[in-house]
Amino acid sequence: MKLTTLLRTGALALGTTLAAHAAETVKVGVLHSLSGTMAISETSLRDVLLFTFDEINAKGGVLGKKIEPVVVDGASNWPLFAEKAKQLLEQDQVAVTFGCWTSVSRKSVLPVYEKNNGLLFYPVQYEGEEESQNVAYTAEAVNQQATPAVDYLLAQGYKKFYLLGSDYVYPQTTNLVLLEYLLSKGVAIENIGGGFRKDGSGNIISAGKYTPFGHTDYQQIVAEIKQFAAGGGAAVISTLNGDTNVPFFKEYAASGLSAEVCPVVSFSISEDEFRGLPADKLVGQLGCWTYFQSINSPANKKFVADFKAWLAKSSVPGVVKENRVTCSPMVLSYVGVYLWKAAVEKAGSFDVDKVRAAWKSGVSFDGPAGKVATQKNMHLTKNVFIGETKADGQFKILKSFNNVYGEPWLKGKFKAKGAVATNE
Amino acid sequence: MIGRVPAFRAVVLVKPLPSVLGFLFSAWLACSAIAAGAARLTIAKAILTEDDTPKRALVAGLAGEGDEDVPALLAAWRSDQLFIHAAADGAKVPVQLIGPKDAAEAQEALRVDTGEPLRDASGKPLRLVAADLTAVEHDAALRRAMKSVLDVAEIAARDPAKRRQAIQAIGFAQNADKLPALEARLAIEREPKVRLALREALAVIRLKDSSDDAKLAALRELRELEALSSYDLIQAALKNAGAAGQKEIAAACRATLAAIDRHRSSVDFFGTLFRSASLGSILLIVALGLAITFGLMGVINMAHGEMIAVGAYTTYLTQSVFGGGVTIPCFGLSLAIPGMHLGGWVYQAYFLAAIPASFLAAALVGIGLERGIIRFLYRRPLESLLATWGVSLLLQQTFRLTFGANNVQVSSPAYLSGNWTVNDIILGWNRVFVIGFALLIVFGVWLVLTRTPLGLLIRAVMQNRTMAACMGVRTERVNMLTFGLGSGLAGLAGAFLSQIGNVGPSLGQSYIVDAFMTVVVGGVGNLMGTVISAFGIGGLDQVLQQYLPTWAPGLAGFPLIGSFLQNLAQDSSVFGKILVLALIVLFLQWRPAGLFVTRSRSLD
Amino acid sequence: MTTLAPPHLSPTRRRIEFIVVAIFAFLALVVFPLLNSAGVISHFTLNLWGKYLCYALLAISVDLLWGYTGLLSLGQALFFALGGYMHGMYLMRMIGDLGQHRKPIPDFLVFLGWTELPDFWKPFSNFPFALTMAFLLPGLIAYVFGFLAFRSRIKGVYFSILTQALTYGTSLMFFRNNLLMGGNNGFTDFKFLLGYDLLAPATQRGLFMATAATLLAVYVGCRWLSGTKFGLVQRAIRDGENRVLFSGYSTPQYKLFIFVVAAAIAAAGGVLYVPQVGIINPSEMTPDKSLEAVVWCAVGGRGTLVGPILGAISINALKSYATRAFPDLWLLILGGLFIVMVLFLPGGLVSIPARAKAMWLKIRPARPRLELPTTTPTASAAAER
Amino acid sequence: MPHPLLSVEDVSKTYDGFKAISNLTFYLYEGELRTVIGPNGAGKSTFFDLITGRAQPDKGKIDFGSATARSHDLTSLSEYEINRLGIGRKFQTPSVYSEHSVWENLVLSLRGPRGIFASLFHRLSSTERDRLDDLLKLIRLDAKREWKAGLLAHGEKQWLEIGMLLAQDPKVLLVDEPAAGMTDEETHRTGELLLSLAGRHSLIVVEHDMTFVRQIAREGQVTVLHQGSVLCEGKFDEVQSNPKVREVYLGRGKQ
Repeated sequence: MKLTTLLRTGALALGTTLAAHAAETVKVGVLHSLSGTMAISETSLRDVLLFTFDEINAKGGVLGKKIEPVVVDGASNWPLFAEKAKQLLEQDQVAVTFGCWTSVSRKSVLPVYEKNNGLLFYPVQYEGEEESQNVAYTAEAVNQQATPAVDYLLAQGYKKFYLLGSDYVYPQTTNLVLLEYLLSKGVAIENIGGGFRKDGSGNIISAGKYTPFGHTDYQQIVAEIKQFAAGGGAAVISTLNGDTNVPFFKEYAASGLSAEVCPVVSFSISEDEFRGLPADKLVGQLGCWTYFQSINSPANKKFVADFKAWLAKSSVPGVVKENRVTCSPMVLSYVGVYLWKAAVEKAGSFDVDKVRAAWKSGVSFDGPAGKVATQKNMHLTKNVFIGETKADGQFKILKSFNNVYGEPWLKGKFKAKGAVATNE
Repeated sequence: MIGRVPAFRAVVLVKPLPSVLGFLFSAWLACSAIAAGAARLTIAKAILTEDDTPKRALVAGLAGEGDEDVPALLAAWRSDQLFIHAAADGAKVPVQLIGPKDAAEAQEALRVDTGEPLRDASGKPLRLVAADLTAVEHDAALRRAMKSVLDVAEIAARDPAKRRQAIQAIGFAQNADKLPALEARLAIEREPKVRLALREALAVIRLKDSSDDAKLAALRELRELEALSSYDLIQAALKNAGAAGQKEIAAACRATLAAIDRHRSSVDFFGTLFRSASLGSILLIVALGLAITFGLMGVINMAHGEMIAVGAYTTYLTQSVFGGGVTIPCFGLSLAIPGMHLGGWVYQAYFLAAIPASFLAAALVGIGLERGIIRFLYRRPLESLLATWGVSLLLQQTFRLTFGANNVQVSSPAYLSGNWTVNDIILGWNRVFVIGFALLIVFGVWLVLTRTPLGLLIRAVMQNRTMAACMGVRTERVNMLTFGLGSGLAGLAGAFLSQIGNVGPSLGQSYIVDAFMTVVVGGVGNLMGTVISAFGIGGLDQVLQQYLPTWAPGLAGFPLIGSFLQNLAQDSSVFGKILVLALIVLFLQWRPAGLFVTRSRSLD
Repeated sequence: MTTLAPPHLSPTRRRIEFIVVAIFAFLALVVFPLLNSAGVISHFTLNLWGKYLCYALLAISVDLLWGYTGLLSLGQALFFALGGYMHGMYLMRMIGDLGQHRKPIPDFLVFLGWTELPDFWKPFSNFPFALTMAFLLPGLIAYVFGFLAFRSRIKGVYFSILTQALTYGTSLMFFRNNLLMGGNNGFTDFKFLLGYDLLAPATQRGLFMATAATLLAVYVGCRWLSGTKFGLVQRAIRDGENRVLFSGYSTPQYKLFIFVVAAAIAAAGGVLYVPQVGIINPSEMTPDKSLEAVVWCAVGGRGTLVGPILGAISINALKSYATRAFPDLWLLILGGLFIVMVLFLPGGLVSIPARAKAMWLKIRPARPRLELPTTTPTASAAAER
Repeated sequence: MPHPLLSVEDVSKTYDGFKAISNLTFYLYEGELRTVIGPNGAGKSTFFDLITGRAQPDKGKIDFGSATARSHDLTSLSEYEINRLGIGRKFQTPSVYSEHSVWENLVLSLRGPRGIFASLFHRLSSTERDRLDDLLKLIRLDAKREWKAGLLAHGEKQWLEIGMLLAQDPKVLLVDEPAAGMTDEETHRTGELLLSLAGRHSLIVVEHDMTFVRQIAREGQVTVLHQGSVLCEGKFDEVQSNPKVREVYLGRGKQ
């Protein structure tokens, strides 16, 4: 048995020439982790992508061709992501790929897309500081999530901010941007918690408290926050990654902290992550995204209903049908497919260069969260919402900012106020 | 409502006393009573105000209103029971929906401004459907404004914890207007903790007093109270005093801050002790099962973590069965598990049922694993490592396909939420519970191993399988039961971890290395060693986490790798862990077979 | 404890192995690259096989310890990754100012607010230095750790778990951004190697050939080693360390030597791996990766030199295939496969011919068999224990 | 009185509260064949463990060295260092490399440099080959030189281990129950071999089989261990007639 599989894989890997694929379909890659640690978040994106393809195919496809998805598992393994990307581009010759969640997976496939001149649609909030011509960033840039949230908190009268995150590049970069931003808004440096690290010449090179992935013990950090928040007027800005939020919030609640004493605004908890969190402990905590399932618009209601109907009849193995929700990365995947379709149709071709040119010339789509429009820098202009969590796992929208321009290059943009800020 | 009754009782109590304070307080109450009717109007006006700031001002102005409608209405507002009704003439009328819903989902509507039922043109009371109306908005800042209003009422709340919170909130606001109310309360308050809070709040408010003497007295008071929460405010006072050149006050501020710092370091110290015990007990419960399967049986069970996950998922299922039921994806089959729809304390008791259930479930899976795979590998321990790793991969993906890739929600029952705060040291109930239970389980296991016939058989078989078999012991059965016991203990660990962390497919992975380290350090085959090593490692980790950042500059002086160490020490949560691992390697230099060595004279 | 390896090969098996290895060496060093430049084998496939061969190096390093010396190291991926990291540092420097930030220092340092290169990065612009470090650092860590572990006679399961802790601890360290080694993202977006465009097919072909040549050299080296008296001592340590000790051999030194050699072999794999897959990050040194390498070795057949190579290639080929064909179920397939292999084929893939022969002899009408204990299928020895 | 080759003075060793060896004093002289007997648990194996460095004594000293050579304190040396000084040990249960051939077992044991590089580049010289051939004949495994040692019969393994011990050419041989599992004929031959070694080598033989002991202790001294210390020492006949010995050892043997 083993030998035959080996021979088969060997033969496959050795690369018999590819059969020319049928003319009526266009191959589209789906590159997400369906196993390993990131499967927790990424499987939902695979589901919504398949739904979107079905929706488009039902209406006649793209340029008259049906979308043929090629789903591969990156298995939360970054070299494997690169290998799968190569496979999609060089063997399957997909027209476009929708995929990746973590920054590292994007970084890992980026050279492959640049070398093969492929096109990757990336849907998850990220740290910015990147602008590849081969990536369409439908994701939230830092100024479409973190800075609006801070604006909101400042307007609500919060004076002290504790920065907490998982130790990877998105939180690190976001917190550095936020540090500059807070200082530029007149917040005193002693009112920013979590600690700083400085280089030899005294420049701050890292701000905030970081814990590794899969960290389970938040006792010490919560005790520190408790002391930080003892004087009132404090908020936590959390870029903790999905999995570690559970022990953090359980500890947070157990120590007697609550949203009213010291709210936590999290950038990595969407409705989908919420399903695994103790909702009763999170009521009133804040979130900031470019989409919430609770958006009260006909377009959104239709989207949610259609997706649920698709789930109910789906026969794709591994698709979970129960207790499903929609969230921002899912919707950004969804609008990504439609924006690609729009760009392809505008270009009249699947050719990456032409599609990119069409994207840059500006296409838009009325999605569940309102209109999204492409920008020259491969990012999107979209609406930003701030919400607070409810016991049913949904967000109540508190404030929205319309048509926020996606700006990837933020570091060094905000200058601290000259005057020393004081406690008022 | 709740707030008012004791407040009046307080007045009654105070009245006979010829105290100026009592008089002041009742006068203050009387004053606010005059304004009573106006409260509803103010709230209605606030609701209809568009702009955030004046809206907040209106709400904040309600503070001190004696009107009993205020807390009720604000509570309704916060819980989304207030709506805006657009009358036929286009006017917006804020209403409160109350009473049971009828068949059409409609409820009785009361006007916020008058408290009268809402009537249509013909004067007939209107019934409205919540879903058709716009709920009145509120944001966090507004809610805080409401809270400060309610706080004044709540300083007389029945629940001491609520009283305390309310008093603290008033203190932070540093509003001198609230002094009389607090002083009156202090005169009658019996609860020591609330008294402390009152004294602190009074002192904090008096920091803003214009008189230097009052300020100094307040600082003395705060110094005596060692009030952590006033730290920022004292710092602010210090700054002001410095700016105004008030040297005496500045010195007093500094002395107070120093006292608080000292208190803080003692809180940190005792907090670290508690956290050590808590982490230690978690290591203990995750390692205890392994101490049996690995320590006693010699099976390198890499699927131990997944046994923990089985326990945690069982807890999840038990919770669902006690509650509203759940539908799980289960390989795409959509398996519906009915719920018993229990409520109240019966529902809360789910966790007590989950404890034996998770033990049993994991024990059964363990027995299956032993029968199916491990029994063929007793003579090849290192290969049991590979096979069980395969099992671990298999189980993880099975969890994913059975329960979905997402984490599942396990909520803590009421008796495991919350904390005791003793002298500013937080003792989470879930943590205390885990510590207690870990010790209980160890005791139980010890009893099983030393005081039962099964225990005797287990020890006999583990010491010499062949010999025991010759003596007529059914070693197959004993192996099976021992492995079941070890796995069951892992399941118990899962039930407890569900109260502290994630419940998801890769739950077990976060604990497996720690579990093995704990057993190895303790000495394979020795339960007592596991207990000591669990608390030792837990303590070391927490101490390093707490104190490394302070030691970081000192580390820089280390030859050659100083700057590297200093860099590491700044991420104390990681470095603590790394250092613990390094210390373990060094520890095994000293005791290669762990803390407790089970000696044997046989040649390998 | 671990006894399945044939300590030495009979002349016929030796000849068969030689022929097989020679054929594969010819294929990998001559035929594949030629077919690739002729366009018959795609760049993707060649690149994929290059990766498999790097893994084969890792598997050999595991086998050298486990199959030959009885030391089950669960930390070999650490040395693999460290080799990769050191080479990666050089490759990062070669990006020059072509990164996203167009700055002369690596992008992630710009993220972290650095304006100039930290001191310890500076020498890595020099390829020979980086290459030396790629072997020196893993070797040094192996030496220090091995010295401590073997001196205090940590062995068996203890050794396995400690090596696991070592790699776990180091991975935690590398996950930290403030280590200035790229944190979770690691190193990526390489552009040049020794002035050649890394993404050019010819460079990749060259790397593939270099990998194949290294693997061949390591194979030949290990084959030679196992034939020397050192090889005899090594296997004697596996089968009865005490006897070796009482025969006057300093087993700690022997183990230390082989541990360092194995670390260097793993590091060589890492050095070649990084430019071919284009990324190195700390997840390459998590305990799971080491376990995987052990599984390749077990599946192929430990205690042989062909086994680990075969195991690494076949498992990874299966993984490449299954992650595409059964994205949801491949873990179940793989996990199940490990269990079945351990239970029913403890000798691994390489033991299949011997098993088949034994089976064939059973089925065939009985014929007087020659008493040839040296060629007796090793299974009999296993059954004895 | 000649200088003892091996002197064990006032040595004690405790395992988990159990006194395996207590205040043991023992001397071995050059060329001597000493037989050690004692009931189970008398501390015979621990005695060997202490000499060979497998265990360290709690107190006392163990010195090795003749009148001419430098004396070594064995308690601070490890097993392989002690072996290199010329103390070889044969274990109670035959301890051979079962996956190696008989020939390889002997090659590994052959006296010579033990360093890593020495063994990497070691080639058998013709004198070494001849010596191995002689040894194979002596232990009667010439025909089975290519056999895997694990496939040998129990007695053959004992012989092989003795051969391995001889290949090391040690000054002192510690032999633990060499006759166990051998036929009478083999036992006798073993006895003859050990006797022939005395003179050139010094030997300590631990044995249970009284016939065998009688055979090899014809001339040498017999030491009786009991509860970790020397009960008595003397010629076989003296020992045998010692009432204390009869009580603790032979007396029990009669039951």
